[in-house]
Amino acid sequence: MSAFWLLDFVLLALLVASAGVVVWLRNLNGAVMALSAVGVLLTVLFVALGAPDVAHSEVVVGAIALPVLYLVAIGKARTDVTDEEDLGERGEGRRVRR
Amino acid sequence: MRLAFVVLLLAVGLAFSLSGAVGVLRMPDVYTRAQCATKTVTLGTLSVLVALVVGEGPVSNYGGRALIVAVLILVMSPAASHALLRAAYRTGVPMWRGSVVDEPRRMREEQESGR
Amino acid sequence: MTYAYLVAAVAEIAIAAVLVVRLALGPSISDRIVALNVVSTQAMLAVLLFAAYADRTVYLDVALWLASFSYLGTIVWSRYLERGLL
Amino acid sequence: MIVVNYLAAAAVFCLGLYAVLTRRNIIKMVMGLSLMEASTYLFVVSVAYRARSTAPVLLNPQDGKTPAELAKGDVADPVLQNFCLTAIVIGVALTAVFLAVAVRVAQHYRTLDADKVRAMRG
Repeated sequence: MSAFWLLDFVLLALLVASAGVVVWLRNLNGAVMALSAVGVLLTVLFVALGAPDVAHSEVVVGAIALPVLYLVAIGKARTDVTDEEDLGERGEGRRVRR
Repeated sequence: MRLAFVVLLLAVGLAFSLSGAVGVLRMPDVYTRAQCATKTVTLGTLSVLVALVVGEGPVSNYGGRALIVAVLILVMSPAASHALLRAAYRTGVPMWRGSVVDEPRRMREEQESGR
Repeated sequence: MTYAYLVAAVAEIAIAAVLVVRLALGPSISDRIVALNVVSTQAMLAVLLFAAYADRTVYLDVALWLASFSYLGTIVWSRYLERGLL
Repeated sequence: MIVVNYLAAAAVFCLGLYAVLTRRNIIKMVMGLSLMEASTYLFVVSVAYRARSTAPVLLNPQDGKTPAELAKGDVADPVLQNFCLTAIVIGVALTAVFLAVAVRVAQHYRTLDADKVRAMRG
């Protein structure tokens, strides 16, 4: 087992852990951050597996575009959903009025 | 000889990155965490990039790209950290109990008491 | 020398494992953004070191994109925290 | 050794399926779908990889190198990587459509809970 497979295995373990964090977190904003971490780790994995073009599109889509889409959707849903329990934001530091 | 320099710089960079990661894990509030993340990880990153420049030569593809990334990190990292922490302060993320200096709050209170 | 690069890449990714813990249990979203930023930086270093190990210049662009987009993403998310994205 | 990649892809797929089946928040369900997409990309790129292969980009080698030296014996399968590229682009459009549907549900029913939406539907 060479060091390349060690890199592969560490990346896979982190990928599965980040996916577990996405499922486990109740806070929607935190889950979006974990999804972005999944995109970043998948990018390194694609480079290690010899697919730099796929890694290009994955870093743009998985690490930036997809979280921004989710954040826009959460922000638009927040204006309509009054129940904060629903968005999983009970323990968050909410916006300070000033 | 060059190999020894490269390995030494890689080891220094890894040590700084590890200390920054442990600081992010163990510090008590978001401001000290971001301080660890900015200073320590920037130093670790720069050490590894200098190792690439030493190992591959500054005019090769790898060394040149490492220099571009180094300039990018030196410019962008403080700006991003500052924007993030200003947003965190304005959204009311609490400070650690033991922290002693809160300049914006002190200035605001002085303004209100003087009026 | 190239093997040292590969070992360093493995170590950078192993350091990122510490940050995923902070990403999982950070109390506020700012902690998670800080951890995610450092994870992106470590991933960028790993890509750069892997490109030097594999001796392919094609991989280098990915590292550049990853670095620039991680900091851009941090600025975008701080703007989202402060004023809302729309 | 590449079998571990397949197992990890299966694990991420099962996590996404679990999120879709058990979570009540609609946006969390869409996140589960994104995880399933990510596992599909990982699986396809792992199928394209062969032992000790490199990227199938051999045009414009740097000075003093031939394309055969760049390949070092073997390259990964470019056809499956192109499939994966197309799947990523389609996947982000699919996620955008799902999120638009979720925002419409939130505007219409004033909640994001799938069970409450079903109850209000009657």
